Amino acid sequence: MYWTGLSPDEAREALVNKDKSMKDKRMTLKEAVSQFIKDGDNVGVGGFVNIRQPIAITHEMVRHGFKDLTLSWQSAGMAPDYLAGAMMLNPDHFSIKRIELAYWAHEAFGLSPMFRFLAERGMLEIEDWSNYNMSARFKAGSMGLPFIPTRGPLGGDIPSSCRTKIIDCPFTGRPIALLPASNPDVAIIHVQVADQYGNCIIRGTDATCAEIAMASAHTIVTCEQLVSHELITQTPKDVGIPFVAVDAVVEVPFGAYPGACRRHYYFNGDHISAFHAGATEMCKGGAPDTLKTYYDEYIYNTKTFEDFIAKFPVKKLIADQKAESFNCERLA
Amino acid sequence: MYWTGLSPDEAREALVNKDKSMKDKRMTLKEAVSQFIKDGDNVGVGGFVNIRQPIAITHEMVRHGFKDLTLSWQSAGMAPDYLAGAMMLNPDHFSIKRIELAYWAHEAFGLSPMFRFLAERGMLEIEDWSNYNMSARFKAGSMGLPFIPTRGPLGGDIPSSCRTKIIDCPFTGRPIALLPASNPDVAIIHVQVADQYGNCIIRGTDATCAEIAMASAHTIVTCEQLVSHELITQTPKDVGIPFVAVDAVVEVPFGAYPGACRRHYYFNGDHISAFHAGATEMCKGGAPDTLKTYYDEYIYNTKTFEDFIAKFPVKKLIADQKAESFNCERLA
Amino acid sequence: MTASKDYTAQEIIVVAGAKVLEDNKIVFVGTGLPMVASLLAKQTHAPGLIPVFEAGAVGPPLNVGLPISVGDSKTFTGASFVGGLNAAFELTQRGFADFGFISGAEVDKYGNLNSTMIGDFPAGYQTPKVRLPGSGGASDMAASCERTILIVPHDKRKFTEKLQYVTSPGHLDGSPGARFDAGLQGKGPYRLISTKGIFDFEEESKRMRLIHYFPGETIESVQAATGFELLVAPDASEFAPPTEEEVRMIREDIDPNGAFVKRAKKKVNKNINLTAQQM
Amino acid sequence: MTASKDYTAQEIIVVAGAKVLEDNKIVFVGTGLPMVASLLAKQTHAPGLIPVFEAGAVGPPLNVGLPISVGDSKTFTGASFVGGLNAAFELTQRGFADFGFISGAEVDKYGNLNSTMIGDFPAGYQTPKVRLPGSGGASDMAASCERTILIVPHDKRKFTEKLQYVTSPGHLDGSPGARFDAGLQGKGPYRLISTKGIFDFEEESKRMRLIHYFPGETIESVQAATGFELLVAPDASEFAPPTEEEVRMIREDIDPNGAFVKRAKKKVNKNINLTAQQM
Repeated sequence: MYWTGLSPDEAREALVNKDKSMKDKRMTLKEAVSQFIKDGDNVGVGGFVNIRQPIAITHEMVRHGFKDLTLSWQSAGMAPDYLAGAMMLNPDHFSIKRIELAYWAHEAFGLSPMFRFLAERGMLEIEDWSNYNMSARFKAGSMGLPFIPTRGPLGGDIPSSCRTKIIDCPFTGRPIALLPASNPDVAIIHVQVADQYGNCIIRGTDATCAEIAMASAHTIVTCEQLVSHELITQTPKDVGIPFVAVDAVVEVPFGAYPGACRRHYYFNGDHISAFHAGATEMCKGGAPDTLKTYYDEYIYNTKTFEDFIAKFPVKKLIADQKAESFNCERLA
Repeated sequence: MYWTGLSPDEAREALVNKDKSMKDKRMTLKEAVSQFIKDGDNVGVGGFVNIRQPIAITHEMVRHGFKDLTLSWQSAGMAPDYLAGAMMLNPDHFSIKRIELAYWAHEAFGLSPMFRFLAERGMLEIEDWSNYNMSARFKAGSMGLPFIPTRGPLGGDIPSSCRTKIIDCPFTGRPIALLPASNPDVAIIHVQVADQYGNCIIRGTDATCAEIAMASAHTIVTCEQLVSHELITQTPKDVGIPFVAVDAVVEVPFGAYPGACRRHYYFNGDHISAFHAGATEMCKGGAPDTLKTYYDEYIYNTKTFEDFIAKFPVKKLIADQKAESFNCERLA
Repeated sequence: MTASKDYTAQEIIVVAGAKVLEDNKIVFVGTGLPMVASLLAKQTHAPGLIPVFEAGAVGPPLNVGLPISVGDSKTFTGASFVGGLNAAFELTQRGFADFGFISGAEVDKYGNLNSTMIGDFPAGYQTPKVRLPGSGGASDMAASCERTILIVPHDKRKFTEKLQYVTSPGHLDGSPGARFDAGLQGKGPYRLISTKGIFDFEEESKRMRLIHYFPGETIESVQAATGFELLVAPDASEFAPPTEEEVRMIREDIDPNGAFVKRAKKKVNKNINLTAQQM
Repeated sequence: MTASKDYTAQEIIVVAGAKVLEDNKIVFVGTGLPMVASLLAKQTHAPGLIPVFEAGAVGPPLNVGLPISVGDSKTFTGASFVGGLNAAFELTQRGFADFGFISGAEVDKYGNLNSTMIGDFPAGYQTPKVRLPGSGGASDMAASCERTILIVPHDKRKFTEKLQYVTSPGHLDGSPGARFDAGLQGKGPYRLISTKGIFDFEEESKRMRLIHYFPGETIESVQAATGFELLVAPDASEFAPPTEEEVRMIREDIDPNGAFVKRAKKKVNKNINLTAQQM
C-alpha cells in the first residue's frame, strides 16, 4: 500500500506544528500558488463538474508550471481541463502524473477531449473510483481516519482498478469496502464568501469542499466576495469551511468562470466549447495550434485572472449573471 | 453480536416499503407517542445534556407507560431523568431495560440521582461509550453502514464494556476501533423550527439529532415553531433534518424546558434541582413520596405539556426567555 | 391525446422513462435524459415525485427550469435539504432512494453498466481505446438505490454479452442472491429503456426481458440489434407513441434549449443553446 | 499585582489552568473548571486562544458570558463554525486541537483518568458502588487532542496506583510508544492541575512529576496526599498565588454566579445562582 498524498500519520503530523491561529490570510493568487503548491504534490480539486470549480487557481498554476502532480477529485470538468491542456502543449512546463477520480467530463457540454487525449495515449496514471468513493475518501481524510467503509464500489470492476480493500464485516459477515483516506498536500477551492481568516460560506452544493479542505495539509481558497469576520459570524451555521482548515484567502470575482457559481453566474457554454475545440483537434491527431492560441491569449498573456475575465464581452458576463439570478431570485 | 435496535439490514428494510412522500405529518403528541413507540423499542434520544432534549416527548411517554425500553444517546440529562424517575416509582408502568450512553448527568447542575439509583442497584443494563462513539454510531446508522471506525475508545476500558471491535487497520497496520452502527426503532427529537412535512431547522448545536433521525426507523419531532414549507425552503441550507427522516411533527412551545433551547429559553436550574430532590432522597434510601408528588403534580395530573408549562410562574418563563435572548441578541 | 408523428428516439425514451416513475416516490436522478424524464413525470402523473441529486439537493420543485448538471443551481432553489455529495450518497446508502435513474454506454443482459472505458481491462486499463467519463455517481446509485432504471442507446455493440468494464453493478452474474452476497443493497435493475423498447429483468434468471417495443420495432428487430439473447415477456406489446402534448411539453416547457433532447429536424448548435442568454 | 489573601482551591486551579494555555492555540474545552480557566486565559494573556466545544462551537469569543454547558447557547454566539458533536470530534481526530482540557474523578501516575464508576470492574460493572456520569467527550479528547491538560481534585484515594476503570487514556502503562501502539493520536497528558499543585509527566517514564506546589503545600505534603510515588522535578517550586485581580476577574467577570467556582465564605445555593434571573 502506498499513499499518494499524505499518509494518515503524516496528515496528522502536518497539523501538529502548524500555526492554526486566527490570522489574516489574504494574499495574491500568485503568492498563494507559489507558497503552497509544489512539484509532485497531490492536489485536491474542489467543486463539482463545472460548478464552483477553482478555475482562477488552475490558471495561476498553469502560469507557474508544476511537475508530476497527482490530482484528486470526485467529478470535475474545466479545472483539470485547464491543467491537462497545459500538459498537452508542454509537458516540460506542466505535467500531471496521476489522477484519482470518479468522473471527468462536462455533462450537457460533452466529454473532455483533454482527458481522452492523455488517457488514450497512456500519459497519466488513472485510478477510477465513484463520486461517493472519492467524497468518502476525502471525508475519511478530514476525520483523521485511515479508511472509511462504503458499499459503493462493491460488485463491479472499480475494486479491481483502485486501492479499495473488501472485507467481511466483523459485525454482519457481509462484504463491505474499506476505502483508504485521501489527504492531499493541498486543496484548491472556490467559494462564494470568505472572511480574511478563511471562514467560508458555500451556496448551493457543498460538493466535497469542506472535506477536501479539512483533509489537506494546506488549503487555498478563492472567493467571489470577501466580507468582514463580524458579518460572517452573525450566521456561523452558514460557515461551511472553518478558518482552521484554510491557509490562503484570495478574493477573485468570477473565480469559477466559465463554469457556474450559485448566486453569481451561470455556465458560459460557448466558452467551454471554444476552449475544447483545440484539444479536440489534437485528440483527432491534429496540430496544437488552436489550443496553443487559446492558452497564449487567455492564460499566458494575461497576468491575472482579472485580465482573463476582462476578455469577455461585458454583455455576456451580465447575461450569465442574470441567468443565475433567475435560478435563485432574491433581493440585492 | 446482537443488535439492540435494528440490525443494519433490518434498518434498510424498514425504509424500503415505507411511505416517504411529502405529506402532512402533524399530529398530537399523544398520537405520535402511541403510534410510533412500543414496548421493547430502542429509543434514540436527541439533544445534548440539558440542551434541546425532547422533554415534552418523555413526559408523554411517562403518561403512556412503556416496558423494557433501550435508550441510546451521547450525553443526556433531564430526558432520561424523567423516564428513569417513572421507573423508580413504578417499574410495572414504566421500565428501562438498557442504556447505551456516554454521559448521564447535568454538568453545572450536578449528577443524576436517577442514574445513580438505577445503576447502583443493578436495575438496568449499561453500555458505556464516549460522546464521539455514540455520535459516530448514530452516524454509521444514518449512513446505512454496519460500522464506522474511530480512535475514540482505544487504550482504556471502554472497549471492555461495549461492543467495539478493535482491528489492525488493513492500510496502516495500527489498531483502530470499529463501532457497530446504532439504528434505533424510534428517534425522539426537539428542534426550533419544522414544517408540516418534517423539515427541521436546528439553532445552536446540531447535537447528533440529524444522525439519530436518519438512523432510526421512525422519528418523532417536536418543535418550538411550526412554519410554512414555503418559508423553510427559502433557506434550504438551514434545514438540518430533511422531511424524509421524519414521521410525526408536533408543535410544542417550551418542549425542551426546563432545559435550554437556543433562541427560545435558557435553563431553569431551580426546577431541575426541585425535580432531583425526590430522587436524591430515594438514592439515600428514603421514601418515594417527594418524587411521587412531583410526578403526580407535574406529569400524571397534567393532560398535556401545555398544562406542565402553565404551572410555571409567567415571570419565570419570561425571565428564562430573556436570559436566552441575551445569549443571542437579535431583532424580533 | 393525439399521438405525435414526429417524435425522436430521445423523446420516446423520455416519455417511457417518465412513465416508469411512480408518484410520491424518491428518485435519485443521474445526469442527462433521466433529468428530463423526471421533470416530465413531475409535470404530468407524478407531481409528488421527490427528486434527489447527487450534488446534494433533496426534493426541489424544479420550477426554475431543467438543470443541465446534477449540481446545477436550478436543483437547489426551493429544495427541502441541501448538502454535498457525502450527504446525498449517505442518504441513499441508508435506503431513502426508491429509484435510481442512470444512463450508461454499454449494458449486458443482467443490467450491469459500463461508463468507464472501451478497451481491454485490466491489461489495457491505463491505455483505453476510448476513455469514457467514469462512474460519476452511477456505481453508487447502482449499489444503494432500491431499484434502478437504466437508459442505454440501443446498438448491437452496446448491448453486449460481456462488458469491457463493469462500472455500475446490476444483477451481476444473475445468480440467486448475487447482489446480497456481494454486499450490495437494493433489488438492482428494475427497468431498462433503450431507443428500441422497454425491458424488465425476469424474476428467476435476472435476464433482460423485452416488455414493450417502440413503434416501428418488432420483437425480432429488437433482438437483431442486441448482442445477447433477449428474453421476451409473454405479453410483450408495442409501446404507445408519445402524445403531441408530451412532445410539446418536452420541446417547449422542459428542454426548450435542447440541452439533452436534441432537435430532430433543424440542426442546432447545442452549445450556443446552452448559453446563458437563452435561459 | 498584589497576591490574593482569600482565594479558594478552585480559584488557584483556574489560574494555574489558564497559565498553562498558550495564546493562539486551539483548546478543546471540557465542562466545568476548564471553561472558567479558558475564559480567564482569553481575557488575560491569551486573547487569541481558540476554544472548541464538543457540542459543535469552534472559536466563539465567549463575550456573552461563561457557558455552563459545553452545548450552551453562549458557546455559539459569534463562533466561526457551528456543527454538532460529530463535526467537533472529527475535527479533533483530524488533529486540529492543540490542547484538550478535561477533568476527572480519579487519576493514576500515567495520567489515565476515571470518570465512569467506582467499584469492581469488570465483575461489578453492572452494579457499581458509585456510578459516575461516564466519559462524555473526555475519552475522545484523551485519544485525539495533541496534548491534554487534566484537572483532578487532590485526594489520596483519587490519586491512585490503579484505577477502577480507565475512561480516558493518558500515557497508559508508560511504556515507550504505548499510545502510538494502541492506535491513539497525540502526545497524551501534558499537565495535571490538582488542588495541591501542578504536575508534568516525565519524558522517559511518563510518570507524574510535581513541578509546582501551591502555597501552603510542600513536596512532602503533596506526596503524602498521593496514593502513588510522585516524581519531583529538580527545580520544583512554589506556584505564585493568584493575584487579587485574577480572583476579582473570576468572581466578578467570569463566574459571577458561582456556576463552577464555588464561593468560599458565605454559603450560596448554587442552583438558585444558576437560574435565568441572575444572568
